[in-house]
Amino acid sequence: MFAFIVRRIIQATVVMLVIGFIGFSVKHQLGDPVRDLVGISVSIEEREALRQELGLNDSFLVQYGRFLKNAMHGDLGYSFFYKRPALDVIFDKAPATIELVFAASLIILLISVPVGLYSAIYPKRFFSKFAMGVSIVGVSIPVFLTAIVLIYVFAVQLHWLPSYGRGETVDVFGWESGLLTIDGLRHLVLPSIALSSIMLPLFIRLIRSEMMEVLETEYIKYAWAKGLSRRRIWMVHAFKNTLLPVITVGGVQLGILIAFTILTETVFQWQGMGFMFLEAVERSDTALLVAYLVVVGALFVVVNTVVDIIYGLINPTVTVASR
Amino acid sequence: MKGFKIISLLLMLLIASTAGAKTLKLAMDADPVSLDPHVQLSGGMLQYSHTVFDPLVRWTQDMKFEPRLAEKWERIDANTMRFHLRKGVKFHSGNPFTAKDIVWTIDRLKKSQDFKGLFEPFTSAVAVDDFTVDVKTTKPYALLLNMATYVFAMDSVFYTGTDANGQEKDIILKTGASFALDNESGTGPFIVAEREQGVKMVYKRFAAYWDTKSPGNVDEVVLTPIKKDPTRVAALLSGDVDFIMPVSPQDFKIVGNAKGINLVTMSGGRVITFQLNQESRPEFKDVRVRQAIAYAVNNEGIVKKIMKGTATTAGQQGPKGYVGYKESLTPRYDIAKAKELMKAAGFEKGFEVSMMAPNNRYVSDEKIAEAVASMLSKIGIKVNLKTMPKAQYWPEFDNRAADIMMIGWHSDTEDSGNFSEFLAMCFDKDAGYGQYNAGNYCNEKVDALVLGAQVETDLAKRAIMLQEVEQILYDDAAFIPMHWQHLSWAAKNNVKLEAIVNAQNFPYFGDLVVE
Amino acid sequence: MALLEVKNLEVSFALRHGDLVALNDVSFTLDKRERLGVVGESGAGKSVTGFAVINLISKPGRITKGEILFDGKRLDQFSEHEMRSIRGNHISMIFQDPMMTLNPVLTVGTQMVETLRAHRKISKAEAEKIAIKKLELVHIPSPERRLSQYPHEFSGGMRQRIIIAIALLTDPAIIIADEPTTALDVTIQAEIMDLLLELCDAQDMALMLITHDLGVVAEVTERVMVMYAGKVIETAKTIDLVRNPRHPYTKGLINALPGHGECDQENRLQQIPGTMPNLTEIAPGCSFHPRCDYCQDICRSTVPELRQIGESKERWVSCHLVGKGQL
Amino acid sequence: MQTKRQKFKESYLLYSFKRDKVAMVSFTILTIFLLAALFAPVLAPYDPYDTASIDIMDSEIPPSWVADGDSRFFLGTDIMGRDLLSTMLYGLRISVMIGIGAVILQAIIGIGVGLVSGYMGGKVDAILMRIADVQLSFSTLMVAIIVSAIVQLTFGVGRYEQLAVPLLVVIIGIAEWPQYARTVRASVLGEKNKEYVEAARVIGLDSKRIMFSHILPNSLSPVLVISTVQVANAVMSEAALSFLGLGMPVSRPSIGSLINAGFEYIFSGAWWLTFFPAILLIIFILVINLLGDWLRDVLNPKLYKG
Repeated sequence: MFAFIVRRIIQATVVMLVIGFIGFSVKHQLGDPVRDLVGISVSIEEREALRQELGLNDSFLVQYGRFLKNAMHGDLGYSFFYKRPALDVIFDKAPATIELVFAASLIILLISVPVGLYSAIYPKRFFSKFAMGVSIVGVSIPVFLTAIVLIYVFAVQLHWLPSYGRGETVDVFGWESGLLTIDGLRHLVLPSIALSSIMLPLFIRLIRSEMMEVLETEYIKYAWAKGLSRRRIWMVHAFKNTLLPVITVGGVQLGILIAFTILTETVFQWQGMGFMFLEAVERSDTALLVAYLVVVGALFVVVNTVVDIIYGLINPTVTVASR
Repeated sequence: MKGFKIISLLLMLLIASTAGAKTLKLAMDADPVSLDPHVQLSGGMLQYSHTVFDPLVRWTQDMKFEPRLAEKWERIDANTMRFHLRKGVKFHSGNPFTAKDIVWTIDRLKKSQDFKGLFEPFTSAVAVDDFTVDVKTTKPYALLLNMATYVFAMDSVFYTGTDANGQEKDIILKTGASFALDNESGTGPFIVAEREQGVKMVYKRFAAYWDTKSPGNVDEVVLTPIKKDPTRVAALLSGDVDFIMPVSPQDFKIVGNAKGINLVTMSGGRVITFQLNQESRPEFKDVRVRQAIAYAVNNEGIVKKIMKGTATTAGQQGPKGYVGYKESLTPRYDIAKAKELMKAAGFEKGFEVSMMAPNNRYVSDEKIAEAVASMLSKIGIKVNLKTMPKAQYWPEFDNRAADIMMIGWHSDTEDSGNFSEFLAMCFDKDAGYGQYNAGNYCNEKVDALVLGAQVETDLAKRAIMLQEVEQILYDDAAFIPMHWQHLSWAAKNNVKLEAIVNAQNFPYFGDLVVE
Repeated sequence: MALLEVKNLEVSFALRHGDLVALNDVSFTLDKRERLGVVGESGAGKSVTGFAVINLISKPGRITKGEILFDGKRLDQFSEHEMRSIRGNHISMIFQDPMMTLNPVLTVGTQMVETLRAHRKISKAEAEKIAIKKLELVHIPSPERRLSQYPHEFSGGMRQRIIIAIALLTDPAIIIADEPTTALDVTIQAEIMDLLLELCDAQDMALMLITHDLGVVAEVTERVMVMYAGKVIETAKTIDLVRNPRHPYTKGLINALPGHGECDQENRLQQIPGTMPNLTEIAPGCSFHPRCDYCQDICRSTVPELRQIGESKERWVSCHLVGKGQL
Repeated sequence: MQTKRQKFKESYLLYSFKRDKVAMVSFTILTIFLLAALFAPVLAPYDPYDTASIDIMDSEIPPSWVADGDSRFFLGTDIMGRDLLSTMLYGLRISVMIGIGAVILQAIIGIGVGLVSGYMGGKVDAILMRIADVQLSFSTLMVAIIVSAIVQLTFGVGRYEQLAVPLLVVIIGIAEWPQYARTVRASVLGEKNKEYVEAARVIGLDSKRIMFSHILPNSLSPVLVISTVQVANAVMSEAALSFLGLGMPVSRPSIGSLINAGFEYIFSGAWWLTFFPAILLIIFILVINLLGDWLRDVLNPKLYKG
């Protein structure tokens, strides 16, 4: 276990270093942030002075050295736009993204598991065929289109749900949460549905096909021969085995979900990391870009490690340390 | 959900009618970048300044000066203007407002990177007594009152000393944390109650506001930045917000037709132009080629189709109402004439040029550029167009990276001279003239006239000089003017926005009435 | 009355092109404590017969004709719920491959306890006690500790012992063992088979041993039933069948055994030429006729009946030629 | 034996194809789309890249059957006055080019890495597969977004525009190779242990050659199944990038950038600007997915999960 964690940390560090370097090596070419800071009629000399002050005129190596040194102390640079340390900005935005991903994952789980299992157990029934048909159409609709349609129908035409933003949030120990107010939850509905729409069909199909495969196995037949109840066979014997590949794939999909927050947050103006990332691209707020990459990289490594540990817990034939 | 919505709406109405507390939910394309009014000279920051601070004087809808913190003013000599200040005004901090604060504010303006250029003609401000200030300039300065609209009184006591980090409280930092970044004390109608940058800003009515005659009855303004045009419109249509600005042209129809929503537009002062670089493209040195391009561009079509009528076609720099405006200088779309001129210049077969334009700076900037490119191809000029976000565009613009560059300009002084100083005068790095003249157009006569107008205090003479400048630029086809963007706002019908908007796009939220 | 009586059983698989008959008119009985061998090549329908008894035929198969009587009750008419109280309780099954039979993600204890608690109203602790006792019966060392282990922590032989222990949990009347040793290492095959027989005797259980290995059947069973292409072609006391096979196919099987048949001086293994037909392409008449050395016209046209031959009541053969002087 | 099996497989493929109406309809639609994309310059009534033929005064004309429609423009025009049908055909062409190009690139990288990894084994294998894991966990869209954002900022959008198609191919291609690598590696490992390879080695034949001549045909069906799904994914990724403004520029739009351009007009009443490209994109991806599903059912290859 210990060796496993050490290995993971080393891996994470390498990933971070690579990301840091990539991010950084293009940093001084990413447009000129100074122009966004000053009014248009400011003179060239004033701008030059500001560049000097920001250290934008130093050589690449000097800047990279400074970046690495600061990164050691948890300082990933200073956001030009927010006038605050980039990490602080990201940590302020993270709750919004995490809550969105959480809500979307919840929707995915709550729908895909029952639907997937049902259509695996009763593949010939109408509902199963219907679910499969809907899911393949679902896979084929880009998430931004889903989002647009949702806004148009539920916000603009029906006036049922708000169309943008997070609504009212509550500060819980420094975590800006939208889960605790009715307004916040109402704002969460459309974005989380939109975000889940890309993964939901995939998960239904995945759970269905895995479950069908498991139901064909000898040990399930044996379980029937032992006279166990259907519930026990489906929910314990089959489902637990179905979970294994679903968890592995789920870990990867969670990463994809985070990527798709960039799309969803943009359409819904959801004040999370993804939205911030695209704005940072437009503003050439390079410190924020690099910090975002590093944080998301770290997030992926953590998620994968957790997935591996959970996998190890559920699958007795795999010990965590050997992975 | 719907039931809940109705109940909450009823509740809101109930509260509103009994307690009289009125909240305005406002959505703009961006929120203020700082609480320090001197950190950036931009429309957004000036809008913020008018909400939280008060200027000496401000513009009315008909472009007149309205006394605010200055009750009266008089010219003492050619270089001095005396302002008599309002008495009994308090800052948000509770400190009383005096002449000292104006002197302090002007001093700070002269230190600000963004404002120091504008206040360069100002030598000093002197407090004569607690409520009288003399403002002195180096030379006779015609635009002194125009500049007074930028003097938003800051609380000199509040901003003096050092903060918790040992940093001077009055420091102006563009990229770092400063006291003024997160704290404000102005005399304006609203106090910043809450601010989360890029997410939300909450203004609360200042209880001790001096202007008790103002009809304004909004107690709280919640500003949410919504950058994407459709999302902002959706927010208004779905009832999530009460007031949006700006409204993009393509949404005029739906917003205008929407029940219970009021759309207001007004012609603004920002001109959109294309500059033809005579250095990188020798063909542009030929006045006939430049004229041909001016004739080839269908301003009317672009305004009608792309801007959906939300712009006024332009044949010169400053719009109507500016002193240099000359009625006769109108767009001259005539393809046949354009082709003739090209032939006369010996470019019947045309040539190839590059063009650059931003894609997120001006209203429909990318589409305008595409349309112009397509129009030029009709007279044989093949255009290779590149569009990019403004963060990348400005460095390219500085390098004059393409043969044709797009630039929009709004005069900070609300005066015609400002256009020419930045866009049309010969490039002079030291004097700071022609800084945005990517066409490298240079005409000594224009320079002389513009410089002369700076010191000419006889307004009638000055107007003639500036009109002559426009005439020369028109005849020379020094640049290709497109149109002046309209300003647009939309709100629910109970929000009386017509009364508070103006051509400067500084809605005076303090005076806003919500029924 | 026999403990288990199967009469004229027909099992079909519903396919797109129509029904595929997997079992055709299969009848047999199994008495208390009796050991019945079911022999045939793979695909002959022996496994289907085993599963049909507990009505557990994989989809889209189903029983289309016939009766299954257990203790006088018509199992084929039982509801799914009633059937569950038979499976694993009165009739237990042992599957072929112990590596595939146990659920990999559940502990051995869980898989034993759940079986008991599906059929008896007892606490988990009591169930564990019984489980430990049964594990001892199958010679698993330190069974308490083993209960909390997962299948992959056991060797193949050990797993099959556990499966036997699971089969014994509810003291069933019948054990249906479908090739219980085929997947095991040759060295432990005999060991497991001996254990199974010993326990059947000790616990008064009947055994239905399904296998392709006539050798094993010859050694351990009392009666044998030979199947070919979904039909019973010969049934007899084991000793009679081995000494005197009547059906040409059975003859071939016996001859294929080492140390048997006409050519035993040369000790040569005799093979039956050809392969068993796919169920979709069964020839008309006797399904064995394409491979039969004695094939005659009648074999090609008429399906032979299973009829009693000779003096023994238990000797039945399905061949036109047997007892007519030709064979 | 090999050819016989191959023949059987082929006939089975054909047989089940003929029986599956969904597969047939999907295949027909896909063929039509691909042909339309291939012959866009011939089929399109106008050339949307020819700026001289575009008139701003023709902009936002609704489809011809709607009131105010113009019979010259069947599906109406976009905001620049381009014929929407022609622009969509060219857009489809670009989307297809990027989709197929990216998948070819993925397949080349993935198959190469998979072969090397499986054959060399040991450290090389471990490192390559670790890289694949890390990259997979990073999610392909994320990699694509980051890379294209960086590339765009580095090159400047101006230069980016000219390189957009090859760059998008490279970006999306690089992001998705691990799928192939894992599948091919599994095939190699499976084949490596087979007796004939051992035998060949023992009698001194070139075992490598024998092996690879078996491996490639064996990995054919999984690669085919992956490829169909990947084309759909690549087209989707390109659409997503374009929607974020990181894909194809509006002057040479793909289907995705057409939708993005139309999104601004979603409330303007010009519904056709978003509707037709969106429907085209959805149908295109749907038929590929349906075919992929059918192929997967029929070929039933061992796919690497994850």
